[in-house]
Amino acid sequence: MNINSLKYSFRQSLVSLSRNFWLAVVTAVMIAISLAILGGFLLLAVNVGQSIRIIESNVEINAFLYDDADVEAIQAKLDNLQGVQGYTFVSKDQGLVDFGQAIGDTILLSGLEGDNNPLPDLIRVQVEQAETVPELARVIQGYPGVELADYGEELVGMLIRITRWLNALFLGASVLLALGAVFLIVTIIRLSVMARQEEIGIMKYLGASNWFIRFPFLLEGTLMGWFGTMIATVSLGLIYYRVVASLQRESLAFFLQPVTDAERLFPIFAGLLVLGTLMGCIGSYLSVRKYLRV
Amino acid sequence: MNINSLKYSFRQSLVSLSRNFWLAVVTAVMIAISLAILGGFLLLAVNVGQSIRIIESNVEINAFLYDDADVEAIQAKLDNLQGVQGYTFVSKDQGLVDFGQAIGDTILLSGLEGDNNPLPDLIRVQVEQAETVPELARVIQGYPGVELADYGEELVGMLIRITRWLNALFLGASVLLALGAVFLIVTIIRLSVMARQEEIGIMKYLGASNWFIRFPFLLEGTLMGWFGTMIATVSLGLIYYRVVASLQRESLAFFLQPVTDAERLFPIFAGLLVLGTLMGCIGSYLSVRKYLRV
Amino acid sequence: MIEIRDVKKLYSGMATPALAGVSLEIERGEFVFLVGPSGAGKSTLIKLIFCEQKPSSGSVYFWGKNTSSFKEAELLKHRRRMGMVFQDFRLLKQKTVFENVAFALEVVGKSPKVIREKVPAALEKVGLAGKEKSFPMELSGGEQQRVGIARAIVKDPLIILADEPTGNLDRDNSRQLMDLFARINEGGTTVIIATHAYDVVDRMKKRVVALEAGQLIRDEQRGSYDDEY
Amino acid sequence: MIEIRDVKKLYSGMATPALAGVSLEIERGEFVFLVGPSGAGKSTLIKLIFCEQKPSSGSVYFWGKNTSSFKEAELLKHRRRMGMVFQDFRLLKQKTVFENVAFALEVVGKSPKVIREKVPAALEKVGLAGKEKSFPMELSGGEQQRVGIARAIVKDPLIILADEPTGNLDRDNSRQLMDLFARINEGGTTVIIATHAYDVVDRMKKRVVALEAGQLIRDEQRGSYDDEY
Ligand SMILES: Nc1ncnc2c1ncn2[C@@H]1O[C@H](COP(=O)(O)OP(=O)(O)OP(=O)(O)O)[C@@H](O)[C@H]1O
Ligand SMILES: Nc1ncnc2c1ncn2[C@@H]1O[C@H](COP(=O)(O)OP(=O)(O)OP(=O)(O)O)[C@@H](O)[C@H]1O
Ligand SMILES: [Mg+2]
Ligand SMILES: [Mg+2]
Repeated sequence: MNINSLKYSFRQSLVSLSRNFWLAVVTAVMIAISLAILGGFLLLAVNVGQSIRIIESNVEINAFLYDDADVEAIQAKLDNLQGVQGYTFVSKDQGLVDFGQAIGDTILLSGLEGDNNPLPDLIRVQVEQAETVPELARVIQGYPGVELADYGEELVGMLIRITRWLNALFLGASVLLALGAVFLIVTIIRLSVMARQEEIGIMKYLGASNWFIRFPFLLEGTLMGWFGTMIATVSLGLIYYRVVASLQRESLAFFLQPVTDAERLFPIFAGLLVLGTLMGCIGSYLSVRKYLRV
Repeated sequence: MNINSLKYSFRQSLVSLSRNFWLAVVTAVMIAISLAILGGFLLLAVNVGQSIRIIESNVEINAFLYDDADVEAIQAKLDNLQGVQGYTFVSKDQGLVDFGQAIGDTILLSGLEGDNNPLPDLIRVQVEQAETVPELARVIQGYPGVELADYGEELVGMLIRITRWLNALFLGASVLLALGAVFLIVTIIRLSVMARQEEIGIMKYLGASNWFIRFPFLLEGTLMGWFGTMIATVSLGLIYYRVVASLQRESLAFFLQPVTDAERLFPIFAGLLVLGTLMGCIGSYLSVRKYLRV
Repeated sequence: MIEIRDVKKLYSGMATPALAGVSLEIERGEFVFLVGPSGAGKSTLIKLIFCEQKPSSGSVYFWGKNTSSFKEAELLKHRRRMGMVFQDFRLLKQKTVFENVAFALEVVGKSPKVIREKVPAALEKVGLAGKEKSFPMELSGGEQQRVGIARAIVKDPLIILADEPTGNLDRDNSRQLMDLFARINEGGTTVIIATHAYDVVDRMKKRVVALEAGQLIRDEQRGSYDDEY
Repeated sequence: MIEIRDVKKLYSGMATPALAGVSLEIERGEFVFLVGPSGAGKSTLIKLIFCEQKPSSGSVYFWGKNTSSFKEAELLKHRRRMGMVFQDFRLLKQKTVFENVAFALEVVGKSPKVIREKVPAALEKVGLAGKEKSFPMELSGGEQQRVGIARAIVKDPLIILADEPTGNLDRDNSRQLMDLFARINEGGTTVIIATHAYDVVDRMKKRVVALEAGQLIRDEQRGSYDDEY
């Protein structure tokens, strides 16, 4: 393609966009809808993933200590143990206070203070991943001075299963949704190109090369795809921002902390932009190709 | 329209479907995708709603009793209290055992049995809806013999907020998704009718009445819509069945019980079928109308 | 039957009008040739009679009724009475030759039995017997044109409006079809033909209406293509 | 330059062939009329030369090279050398008259400057000056046809292939355009015209190739439309 052809292509795609304005807008809006659905789902998945991780990191191992345990030695060992996120030492006195709050009435426990206190000292160990809890508990149980390293077996087992299951579900649904969105977008573009198949055939008969015919369509498709994804990402971003704001205002629950860090949101929005724009481009390429075989 | 015209319309829509086979299939598949996304989301919403209701019905009010309380009188009152789902009496002895299990070591509590037991008797009251908990607690607190009616204020408040918030979110998203699906379907049909706008114009010039032109398109659109929704509902049903099966096999958590009763699933699937078929019909009607103004 | 009174037609966005004040009367059973150079306004005049276009000013009367005031139902009835041959054929691409011609009858609710009789007869008349199952794209230019003629005559219309019906036909075919139109006209059907086939016009000695640049410049009974014939 | 050797063409699904064994040679600079009744195979022959269709058997040679063996690039080059007037016009509906004619030049990468010179000149030649900004749907039948002719001649082609180029034109316009083709032919361009305009054929006394039912029945230098003329 020489420079004249290139200039022609650029001019042509703009002219064509303006003459098929309605069709172009509808196509862009449909791309936007498809991608907004996909993007909304991905945001949901990321947030559920985060919630699970927060819940996981709240799973604790309770290490009950003998009265004569060397607390500092145990803490030193925990410092070096892989997979441990942190720990808190809870003295038997503190344990009693906590218990009183838990059952809602501290008065009931009066008379158990001091030497009457039946509770042992305790170290609460926070872990990084629920999956490692059973193994870590076994290790901590082996430390001298630890009477019992306990963790709600049932809860942790459940958490692990939920995590695995949700991961599989979200992966499956993401793939299905992405395929659906791609199919929708490519077909929409194909339908809008179909309306102009006659034109493509005539150009071919006038001796236009495939690239000469294709290029304005590619530019057009890319522009529509880009425009559609811009709509999708911007509105998705705005909605997400509002949801996050209301979530934070409500401070619903410690584990319903929405994902707000840019490093994790950026790939989703950037990915949508790239996907939509590429789809516009590739969709046009494939759609036009069908009618180029004259 | 006389009987000949009617026969003609039926024959014509079949002929046209077979001659535009590819277009019809693509349209049906796109309708299927749009509706599957909408339907999948509705199923999700129904299940989340159910999970919340299960969690809610597990919210308890702990009524701590005086040692001299008339337990039977209180139970009789609870029987008549609106919003109460059930209750369990927990004696102080049982309470101690439970507590031992909760902290993971029953040995630690030896010496607290019998008269040394610092715990009071307790009635655990299950409620129907988390929202009614504060009010019910106030009522129960007023019963003679009840020292304290306690219910984790924070947890219940959180639950109520989450419920309200999720309801709003799901309602908003459902409306958005439904609108998006309707727009997608109508536009897809419009694009496929657009490919035949010339034909419609010519028919008009030949003196065909609007209904005569429209009817085959309506039948066609209804068939495509119906076919598309059949694909959507059947595949959604299959996927849901598999997900439910694996959920139940895993018995992930008491509150992750999938909705399986027909009375609640039927409206969703039936609604999708009706929506898709109607959309096919109405979409064709609107699309053709545009080109009938010649 | 048809009365055109001081009709002007200016297409939107155009500088010069396609018709600039034309008055004309056509009686039932007449045979009229519309002649004139390319772009003179022949098709526009036919489209006005067919109610495909509305006049910018002036009126077209059909049996005394102003066509501009036609309601939807009257418009349909009006068009169903007419057998129109379009200059650009306007065949239904999705339908076979048979179905294209049959469509004109289906529109007026004729029974399949009548259709099975009349359609082959009409195709026979225009010399297309054997092409029933072809689609328009599989026909030669002249064959397409003849499908359009068959579609116009099959419903025994009150008026035949033919816009350049022989442009893609060879001499013999043209003459035969013009003779066909003449025979139909003898049966009482009004025939209006816009054409460039000067030899046919000269030979048939029918009424000739000549347009030029939107003006009616000549209207002769038993006229000819040229002025100075 | 063009050699057609025993070419048969049977469209798929058709019982009788559109061309049943035609052999023909056309030299550079010739002016050839293709005549014959509607459906004789004229358009099919032109489509074979233009490589829009492939022969079912036999071959078409262009400067000694079999067109069936053309690769994509050669095919494009072949079509760019030709100025084709299609029987069904094939204008680009989305483009204005100017853009339609300009497209033929843009395809071969001509600069905007050249385009701004040549397009108005070509439109002038076919009598369409002033219609540059109209879209094809806003033109009369004859005007559309002339846009097609302008698009064919604007690129100074090696060969002009015109399929019924005057079917929608009045006598004077037809004669002028045929004279235009003759002038272009005098400049060395090969011209092949399928037509039903027997008077023009008879008047111009060029080579006439007559087809009937897919058979070549006559090939005369300085011939006429009819056999027994
Ligand atoms: N839809 C339209 N919009 C704008 N201008 C139009 C339209 N249709 C026709 N015209 C213009 O009106 C004039 C008359 O057109 P018309 O089709 O009536 O000519 P005609 O006599 O039928 O010519 P031909 O013999 O070439 O078919 C022409 O100059 C044409 O460009
Ligand atoms: N694409 C096609 N598929 C099937 N048959 C075709 C196709 N194109 C043409 N034919 C048939 O081939 C025969 C020759 O057609 P062609 O177009 O060559 O005729 P023609 O001489 O150009 O006629 P006209 O003067 O009417 O344009 C006709 O009988 C036609 O029906
Ligand atoms: Mg005209
Ligand atoms: Mg032809």
